[in-house]
Amino acid sequence: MTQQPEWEPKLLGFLCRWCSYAGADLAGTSRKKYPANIRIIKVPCSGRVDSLFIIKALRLGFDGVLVSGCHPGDCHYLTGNYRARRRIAVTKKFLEYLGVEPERLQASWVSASEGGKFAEVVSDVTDGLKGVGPNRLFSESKLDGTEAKAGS
Amino acid sequence: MEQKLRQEAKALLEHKKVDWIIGFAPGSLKFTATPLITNDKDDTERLVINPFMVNNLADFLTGLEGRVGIVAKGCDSRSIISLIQDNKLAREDVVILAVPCPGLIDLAKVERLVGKYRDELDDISRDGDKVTVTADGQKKEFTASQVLFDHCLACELPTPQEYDILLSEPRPPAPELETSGQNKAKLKETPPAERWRFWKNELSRCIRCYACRNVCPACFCQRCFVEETEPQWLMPIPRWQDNLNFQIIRNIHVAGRCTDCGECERVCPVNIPLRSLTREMYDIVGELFKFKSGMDREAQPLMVHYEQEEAEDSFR
Amino acid sequence: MANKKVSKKDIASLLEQWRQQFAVFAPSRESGVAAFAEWDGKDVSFLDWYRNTVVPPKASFLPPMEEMFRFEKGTEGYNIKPRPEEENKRLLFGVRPCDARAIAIVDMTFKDAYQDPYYLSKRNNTLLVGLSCTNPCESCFCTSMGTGPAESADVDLMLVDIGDEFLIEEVTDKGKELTRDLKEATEEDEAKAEQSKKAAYDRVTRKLNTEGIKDRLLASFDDQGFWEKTAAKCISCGICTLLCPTCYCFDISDEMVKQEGTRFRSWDSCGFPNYTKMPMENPRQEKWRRVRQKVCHKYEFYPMTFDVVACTGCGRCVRLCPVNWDITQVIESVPDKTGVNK
Amino acid sequence: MTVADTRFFAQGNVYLPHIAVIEKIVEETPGVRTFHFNLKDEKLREEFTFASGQFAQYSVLGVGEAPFCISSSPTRPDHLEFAVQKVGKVTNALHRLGVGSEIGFRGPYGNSFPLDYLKGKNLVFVGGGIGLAPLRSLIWNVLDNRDIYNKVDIVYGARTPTDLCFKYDLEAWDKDKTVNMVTTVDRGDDSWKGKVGVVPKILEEVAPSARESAAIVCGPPVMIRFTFPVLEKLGFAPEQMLTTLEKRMKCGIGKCGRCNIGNIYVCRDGPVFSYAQIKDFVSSEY
Repeated sequence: MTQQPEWEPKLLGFLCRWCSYAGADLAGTSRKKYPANIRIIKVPCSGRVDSLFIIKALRLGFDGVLVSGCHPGDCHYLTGNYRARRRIAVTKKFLEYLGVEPERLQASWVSASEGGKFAEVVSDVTDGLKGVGPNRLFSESKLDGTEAKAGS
Repeated sequence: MEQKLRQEAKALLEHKKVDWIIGFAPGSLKFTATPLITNDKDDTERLVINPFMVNNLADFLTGLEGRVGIVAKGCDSRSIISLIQDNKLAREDVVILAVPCPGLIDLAKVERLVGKYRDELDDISRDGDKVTVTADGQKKEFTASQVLFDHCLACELPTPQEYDILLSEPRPPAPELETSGQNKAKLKETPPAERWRFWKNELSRCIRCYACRNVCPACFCQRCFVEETEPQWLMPIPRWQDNLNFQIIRNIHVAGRCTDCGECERVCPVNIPLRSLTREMYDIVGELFKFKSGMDREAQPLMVHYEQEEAEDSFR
Repeated sequence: MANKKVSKKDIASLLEQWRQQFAVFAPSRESGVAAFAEWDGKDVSFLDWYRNTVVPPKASFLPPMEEMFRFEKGTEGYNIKPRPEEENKRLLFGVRPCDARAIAIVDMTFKDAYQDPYYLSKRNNTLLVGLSCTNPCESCFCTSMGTGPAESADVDLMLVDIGDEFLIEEVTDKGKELTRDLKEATEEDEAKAEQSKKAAYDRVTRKLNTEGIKDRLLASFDDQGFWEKTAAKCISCGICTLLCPTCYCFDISDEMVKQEGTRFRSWDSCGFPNYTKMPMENPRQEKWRRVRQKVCHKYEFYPMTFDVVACTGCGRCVRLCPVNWDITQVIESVPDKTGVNK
Repeated sequence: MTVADTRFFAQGNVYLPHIAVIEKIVEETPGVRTFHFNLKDEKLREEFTFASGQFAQYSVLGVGEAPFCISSSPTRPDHLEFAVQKVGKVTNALHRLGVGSEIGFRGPYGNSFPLDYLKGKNLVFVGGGIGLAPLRSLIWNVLDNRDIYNKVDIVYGARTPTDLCFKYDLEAWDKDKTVNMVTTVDRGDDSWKGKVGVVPKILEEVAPSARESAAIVCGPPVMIRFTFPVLEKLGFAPEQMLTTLEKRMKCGIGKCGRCNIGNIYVCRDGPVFSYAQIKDFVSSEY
């Protein structure tokens, strides 16, 4: 591991309350182990996650963002996850073009009964982030605490 | 073509078919044209068609009430269609005076090729694919693909599909995607960290004049997220982090609405290659969802519609 | 003030000599954008391609963004830490006469009544070395605004191009110290300088008659029709104000991260709708009011306050405007309702 | 054109705020609070003086800065007050503060009510909603030197009874024999026994005489616009009518350019103007 042992990636999870949030609960109640790096924000639907939230999260210093919603077809609001899919796909591709490591923005379908899958997704994403290292994208300002030398 | 335009425009105003006419009048500097927005029929005498009608006039549509007659090139007409699909405009409120566009000359390219500033040039004339630039009495010749705007080289719709009056013979599209996409292709070959540093460096020059947003017909929000104070997404200061985030979100917001008219890159006073961002988003949207903004009158706006199976690989 | 001279070949060594005492800034070009940057010690190619910068030299005194002060929230309350004063002396080489006059105009505001510490600390620490224009732009109209391509009133030194040498006019005492060990200019150099000034003066083709403009604007201030027509094609971006050398409006904003924060000052523009936005109302929401404010501030209000038109004809707003909104056409088209010039 | 008041600069920098501590918060209406505060620095607290009508820039450090009039009277220097309506970013932040919180404070800025012009005159105060805040500073100033002035009429109104600000002052002025206190609301409710009607209409009923008088009007711009004609009908000359104008402000000292009405800067040439001055402003954008 290239990073010092004590660095732990900070992951922000937007979980849709009908499926993924319930899945996370299930993972908890059924004692599934998953890394504690994730901080969870409950959203009514994965479609509620605006790309602005993702960029602001990266700007504030999160190392990665996970957006998780119901499987296509299960959405409580019928089309929310379809919209999320288009928006996340466009955002992911655009960020990769700009030079942001792909591991920083992940998305997944986790239904209310897939506690195991949720635990697996969180650990995969966390390992991905460990491989990529801390988020130095906006590092010159104190916003994420790392006051690198102002190079610009 | 100019004479026909002036008669049509004057008639539209006289018969009260439209309340406003938007077109181009001669610019006050060499090799320029300036937008003309008027409801006075005598002004239509100043309407002009010249190779420097670079503005995308669709941007003015959202600011006017009543019916509007608008001079539209291919990319402008696509913006009009996109605005109609976004319910910002009713088709019957717009009279489109279509101008088949031969592709416009990028004065910055001419300056680099000739080594002189644009106001030191005597004349720029074009005959089909041959462009002659005269400066200090000498004539220099260039091919169109050397001096046209990048976005004109990539133009897929020189003649508006949707129009009310066609002002001259339609022109078939002849896109030269490869030459027009050079900068972006070069950028995509560099490693990610270097690309990010490239944008960090470019956006350090930005002074947040918002010309790129205000000139864009796809940017029609009443209240832009950048001016939001509660919550304050971005600081109003021209720091590269906030400038870059502004461009990232602006491009995501205009995904599926941007018709690659290239105005944002042209107007940037500090020459930030913004089209390398907007064209990339245009291509992403084309690749992922086969969506070309403003080309298909019946299409649903990109982010409103969805297909059962698409973009599978972006979700685990 | 006896004039000195220096040959173009020796400019680099002259700049190097100044670099011992000052941080020397000279025109440089990056991605085709002319701007003042710290001189790299050798490149003097700007003597050939340089016409004027995109961002005016006002940015050295009123930067696009600067920190006013930092603060932190300790256990016993806030503690404000003002920014340390800038002591390093600076020298701006290549300031055009129109920008120098503009700096003098903006100085008036920042010195009037309350002294602005941020602007003045930088301004009083900086020497201006002017460079006369030999190749004015088509959009320049400085000769109509009481200045000219070689006007040396507002700089410390003015270099006038006389073939392969520069005649140096020492305008201020500080300027005099800079040229102590340079050769004296001869009569013949003086004649060449006059001739070169005359030639440059005639090359400014764009003219503007500003006679009685203050009264014309006063009389037609409420002519909404005229202002709506004038503002029709404006897209309310910030180019003509942020990049105008006589514009000085700024915004103040705070940022706080955990327990540490900063108050910033950054450029602002009366062209933006939010400039005067108040929670209950916005007196200048409509575009025509904002365009009227921009024109009237420079050609009517500033003259009413400081008795000088706040425009030096640098032409930036004319050549950089996305929709070719031309101030000279607008000023000429202001209706004459005063009945004075009939 | 006021001359720069440089007495209270922090380290010679006009933009640096002093720290002040909030000592008491009074909930006037659900949307309006009055903050009683004092400067933290002892010496400065003693030296600090201002005149009724002047304003100051208050900061919630990390959020922003906003201008509010100093609402307490200079004749009662034990603490300072300012009133805030919850409408935007800084005002929301202010409303989240509690007693003991620290705010930034710099000032005083702007001109003030011309006390010597008002000497010996009958005073008519016309206030609307939170517009009573600047008036209140002058009213207490006048009442603390009661003998210098003649009759005092106060006509104050708000949209509904719950929107009435500074109710405790209204009662005090009502009990004061030398003051004719008239309170009104645009729309009464069952518990309201007083007058109902918009301020300009009620002012017409009160009909104060214009002889040897001066009127001071503060409130929402629409109220000011409808009050001036009423006063003119009652015989008040434009110079006899004073008001304070409100504009978006950032610097407060005539530099940042946004608070202008024509060539006048409200922060430096105002905020107190006579109607005579306003009438010959170049612009009517106030």
